[in-house]
Amino acid sequence: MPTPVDPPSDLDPEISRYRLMQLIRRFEEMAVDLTRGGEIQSAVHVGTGQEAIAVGVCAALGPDDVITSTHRGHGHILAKGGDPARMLAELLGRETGYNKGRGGSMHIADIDLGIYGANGMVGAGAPMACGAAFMFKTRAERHVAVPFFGDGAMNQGVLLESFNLATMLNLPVVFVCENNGYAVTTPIAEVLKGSILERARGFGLAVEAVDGMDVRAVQAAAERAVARARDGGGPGFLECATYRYEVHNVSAGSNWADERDAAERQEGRARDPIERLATQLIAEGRWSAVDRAQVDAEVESELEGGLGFARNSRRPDPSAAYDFMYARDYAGLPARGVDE
Amino acid sequence: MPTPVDPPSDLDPEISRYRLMQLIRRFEEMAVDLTRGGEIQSAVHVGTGQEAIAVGVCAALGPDDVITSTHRGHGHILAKGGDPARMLAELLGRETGYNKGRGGSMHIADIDLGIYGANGMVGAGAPMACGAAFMFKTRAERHVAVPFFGDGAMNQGVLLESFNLATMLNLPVVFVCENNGYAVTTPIAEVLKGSILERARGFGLAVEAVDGMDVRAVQAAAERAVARARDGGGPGFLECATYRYEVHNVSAGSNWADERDAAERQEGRARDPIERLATQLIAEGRWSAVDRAQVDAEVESELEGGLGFARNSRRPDPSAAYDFMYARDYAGLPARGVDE
Amino acid sequence: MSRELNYVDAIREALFQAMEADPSVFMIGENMRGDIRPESRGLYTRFGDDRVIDMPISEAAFTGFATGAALAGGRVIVEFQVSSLIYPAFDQLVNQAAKLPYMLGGQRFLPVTYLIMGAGAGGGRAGQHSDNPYPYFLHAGIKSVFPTTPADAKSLMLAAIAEDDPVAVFAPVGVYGTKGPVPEEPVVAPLGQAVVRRPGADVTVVAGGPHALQAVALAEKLKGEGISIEVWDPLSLLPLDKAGLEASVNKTGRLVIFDDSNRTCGFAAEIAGLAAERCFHALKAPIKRVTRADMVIPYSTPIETEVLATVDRLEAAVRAVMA
Amino acid sequence: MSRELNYVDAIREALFQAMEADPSVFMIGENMRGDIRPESRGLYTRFGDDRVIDMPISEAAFTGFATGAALAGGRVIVEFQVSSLIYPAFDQLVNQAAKLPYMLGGQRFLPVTYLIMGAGAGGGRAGQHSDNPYPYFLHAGIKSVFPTTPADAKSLMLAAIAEDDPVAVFAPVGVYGTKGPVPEEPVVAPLGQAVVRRPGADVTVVAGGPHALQAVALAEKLKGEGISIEVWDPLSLLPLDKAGLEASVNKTGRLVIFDDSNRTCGFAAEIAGLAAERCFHALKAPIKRVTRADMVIPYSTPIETEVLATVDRLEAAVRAVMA
Ligand SMILES: Cc1ncc(C[n+]2csc(CCOP(=O)(O)OP(=O)(O)O)c2C)c(N)n1
Ligand SMILES: Cc1ncc(C[n+]2csc(CCOP(=O)(O)OP(=O)(O)O)c2C)c(N)n1
Ligand SMILES: [Mg+2]
Ligand SMILES: [Mg+2]
Repeated sequence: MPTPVDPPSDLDPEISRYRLMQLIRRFEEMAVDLTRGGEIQSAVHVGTGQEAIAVGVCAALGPDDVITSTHRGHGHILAKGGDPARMLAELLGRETGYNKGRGGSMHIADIDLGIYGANGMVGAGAPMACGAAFMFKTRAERHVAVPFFGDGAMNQGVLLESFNLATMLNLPVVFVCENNGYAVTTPIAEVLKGSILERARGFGLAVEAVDGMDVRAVQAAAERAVARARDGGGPGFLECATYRYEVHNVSAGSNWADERDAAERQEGRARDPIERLATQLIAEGRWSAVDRAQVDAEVESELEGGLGFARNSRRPDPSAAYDFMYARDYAGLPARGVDE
Repeated sequence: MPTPVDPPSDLDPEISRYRLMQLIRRFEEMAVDLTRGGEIQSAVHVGTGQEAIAVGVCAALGPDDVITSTHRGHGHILAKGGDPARMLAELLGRETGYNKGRGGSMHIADIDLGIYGANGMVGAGAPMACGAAFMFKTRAERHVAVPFFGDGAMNQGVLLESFNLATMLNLPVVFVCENNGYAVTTPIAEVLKGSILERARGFGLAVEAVDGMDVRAVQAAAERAVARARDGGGPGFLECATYRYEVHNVSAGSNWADERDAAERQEGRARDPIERLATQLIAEGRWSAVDRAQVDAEVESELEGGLGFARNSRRPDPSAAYDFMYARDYAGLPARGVDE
Repeated sequence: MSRELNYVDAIREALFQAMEADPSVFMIGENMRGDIRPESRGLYTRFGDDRVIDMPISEAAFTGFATGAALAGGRVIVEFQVSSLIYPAFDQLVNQAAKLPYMLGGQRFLPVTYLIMGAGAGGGRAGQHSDNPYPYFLHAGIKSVFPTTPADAKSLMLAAIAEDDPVAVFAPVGVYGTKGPVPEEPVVAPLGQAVVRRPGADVTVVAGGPHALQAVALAEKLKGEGISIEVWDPLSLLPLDKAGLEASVNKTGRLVIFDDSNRTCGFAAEIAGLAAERCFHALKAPIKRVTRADMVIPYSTPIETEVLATVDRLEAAVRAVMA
Repeated sequence: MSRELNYVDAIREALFQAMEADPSVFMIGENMRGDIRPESRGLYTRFGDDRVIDMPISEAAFTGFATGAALAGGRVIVEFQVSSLIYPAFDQLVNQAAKLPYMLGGQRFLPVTYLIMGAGAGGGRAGQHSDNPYPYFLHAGIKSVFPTTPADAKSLMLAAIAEDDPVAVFAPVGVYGTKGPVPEEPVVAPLGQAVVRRPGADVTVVAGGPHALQAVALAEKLKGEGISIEVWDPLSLLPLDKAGLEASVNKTGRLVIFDDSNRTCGFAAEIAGLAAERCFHALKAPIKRVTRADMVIPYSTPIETEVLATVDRLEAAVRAVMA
């Protein structure tokens, strides 16, 4: 693995956040290219445009806090400290990937970093976050668990049940809804009447809505909710309004047209969280265009290094295909496809 | 089947409702006795104390409206016009029962009467009510669908999802929550923070709380919600506060102690909906104790007749065990337990 | 038979024809109006809001919704866009819809079709998008079909919709790309009828979907060596053409089942169980199952291939029973 | 071995001992504090709020909760009070917990026990409370045990809790009333080890739970006629003692499987499939499956009995293979 490129520790924390958003953006653009080019074998869901939520929320978290993620998870994982090289290795199906090539884009996880995994099923990670939060609470650890999910997930039973579990047990959980306005092609307003916030409030959650394209606002709201949860003040819910730039998912074969209105798409992009923070920092005199270019260049080289690492890594050996199915195997278990 | 005992049509409708509540009460007391005595082979869940909800709500419904019921369903079924004789036959496992002995207490249904069935799974009937309501809406029929469920069901994903389906499609549905304060032994306050009403409201439902021990109040609230739904004004939600007199379920073998507080139980019984309506009617000079005794006696004889009918009915023949599994059978389907 | 259609287009043609023919038929699923899925493209434009209904991400509720609509007189097609979407709806499938008519004592039956797209593995769809979950349905007694060719896809889709019971149509990803002749008329296939894809004398290979096509190719390959494979494609998994299976195995005396669902308690186990009872005296060799391993499907190609049912292993099994 | 315990009390003793021994063990389920269920009576009083947690009627969420707690270092027992309660949680069981460790590339494993009470039919529990759903779990690769005697119940319960993978313990209602010797010490049974409940020479009957006891009784009955039945009780359904099965069938040359789960793709199919491959040359007669029919379990006694796996049918099958 390439030596992890830790951002210089004396960096202005806001510049670190810029860097992280830029890393996520470029990571996902790279993933799209690798997918369209056929090097990533399967579909990827990218969240370009949504970076401020992952970065703003994770800025409020410590290393022992836990997140669960979604099908659109790269940003969350990078924001929680995931190594892009090992993520790229996973996307390329290599043994050095986070999941040893067994998971792929929708299952990347690093339990040691508190990343309890992306998930292929909408809403499914939330109850796991509650379970982790329960352990923190009973062990009197001051950690918090944060499940990410989309607006579409607000209609999935297991997520709604999890809201109740969290309030019922007064768990240190902060639910983060990334409202990009759509589930695949379905506008949220067509499948959810009333409002997301009212729905969450109805479960007894302390709710707050925030501009998900503004990393400062996200971070501030996340800090409030996380602090409350950490102090035993109960679970919270953040609705972060955002926009996804890409189509729902990208795969090699499909040239799926984006059916969203062109004007809407342009409007979405006009709120770009990365430009916004850069502009703010420069306007505030804390940063310069030259320094920004320098950070951008570092990001490029980190990703190039990561891609090189991934490409040079081995794919898992077929004979190892059965490893990790169980903590403990037995004679005949896992059963092979032919009798032995 | 004994000739159904139609209450005289010139009866004061409120006296009919008294009669119906009394019928439910005595039906369920009979079911308890038959179960404790071993004549009903399996457990029954009875709702003695909760009669006003079924009767008040069904008083707001017409013959083409639909209900779905719960594990504690006898009252709903009788209130929607179910025949006690055929219900008793079902409880005794007879071919003349509503389900031809194939269902038992937790599955009694009469689709022609709009009774889409009791259900052994908490919350599971609600989406079916939504589907029926959708058909009414697309066929421009002015019918309404009413799923009954308990307070404990408010934590079941499929019910929560159904709330959303109903508001999303603006369906003619009125959700009726029978809040008896407990799911088995678990007080609702321990597993649901916030409030039932706020939770339902968060899904965009028009909500109302009502004293579920007062059949007049229930009926009035149900009429409001049903009229609104019927007119396309959207789905509603009624929370009916009630109390269950019996233990959660009654079976021949178990002598399960009621762990609820004795004072609480007495308080619950003091709100008895049947006594209350009788007292009101007599106080209002619309009825006399003599007339009441007369109605009670009729109820007894209807139930005795029903029980006699049930007892004299045949059990299904083993050779008919496989009938009704499919609309259309095929060679080898349903598969028998030995190869043929 | 001159016109050729792609597999998924054949499904779409069946949906159009069924909905044209019977106004009580309607379809629900996620993102139908977005019109991005080839199997349903154009349906919304043609049939509109009352008959093509976008559902929220609430698989349990919308499955139950279909049950209730069917009780109220509708004939419903429910789409699951990925095979694993049946899992959140499992109670409403195996414990409600599959049981309700019987528990009602036959008061009503449920004309509901579950169209389960994306069944099976292929190309790194990984752990949660690669299942071939029909054994769960067969165990629960839900009628199920597994069409192999575009013509099968159309005629079995129409059969499923016409049936007054719940029927699941599993559409295997492995044949999405195939083309074949499909009659323009709405021909309805009978349920419970298998097809001998290729007659043979020495060994019966039971296989459906893409695995049937692979088995036919293997049969061609091995015929030069004097090994004559009969490829028996069930098409209808429940009801199953048990008499047809028996006839084939009694004729060849050897049986290999080639199936890409999990092994334990899978479809291959059922076929083996049937033959071990019914065809015992005709059998000349052990019955062999070549299946997917009981594994989570891995993402990376070399290990993904390793755990799936491969034609190489089928070949080895055929040679073994012929030895 | 002198002390006798009732079956459900043996489960309770295992729960107590496991929780005493390891403070990371905790238990979740519905109505645990109400203390009305014999398998958990007294647990709440003894272990309190942090280790005995009442759950809302949210089977999907609390199953996922257990997964998350296990990832965070807990060892969790999840109770389902009726076997069909697994259905609303099915995605969290077969598509999440069963798959997560592999999808993680082995970063963590999940020490979770699913205690599934009330498995099987009996006495009019009807369509939604009579399932014996272990074949679903076996197909999904979830380790599963099916203890027959009180001693098995205790030692397999302890084994399940000790295992670092999800293990389902199916407690069959049919043996709740039985009593038997149970060691006081926390003896842990090995997974994957069957027991020969009664040795015999002519025919192997595979049966677990109440059906194992019925098979033993039948063996006693038929021994006078010179029919010697070996009753082979798997106890552990996954891992399965395949070598033990093979040895028994190779010895007797005849196999009847007596199992009260649904027939198609059920446990009996798997056993038949194994034996038809591994023991083919030793077999002297067709393999017979005596199972529950693929039916919704009816309420009324005569038809309920008709669709279940009965010892009369077992007897007929044994006589048939001996003929
Ligand atoms: C339970 C479930 N249902 C459906 C799907 C298919 N699916 C994958 S992503 C997606 C849309 C999710 O929308 P949202 O939660 O808003 O997240 P977004 O994609 O917008 O980030 C759907 C329907 C799934 N993976 N899981
Ligand atoms: C999905 C599901 N979970 C659990 C059960 C077991 N169970 C049967 S009734 C019941 C309590 C239901 O409580 P509530 O909804 O308040 O109705 P009540 O019994 O009070 O009428 C439970 C937990 C079940 N039948 N279905
Ligand atoms: Mg979205
Ligand atoms: Mg209640």
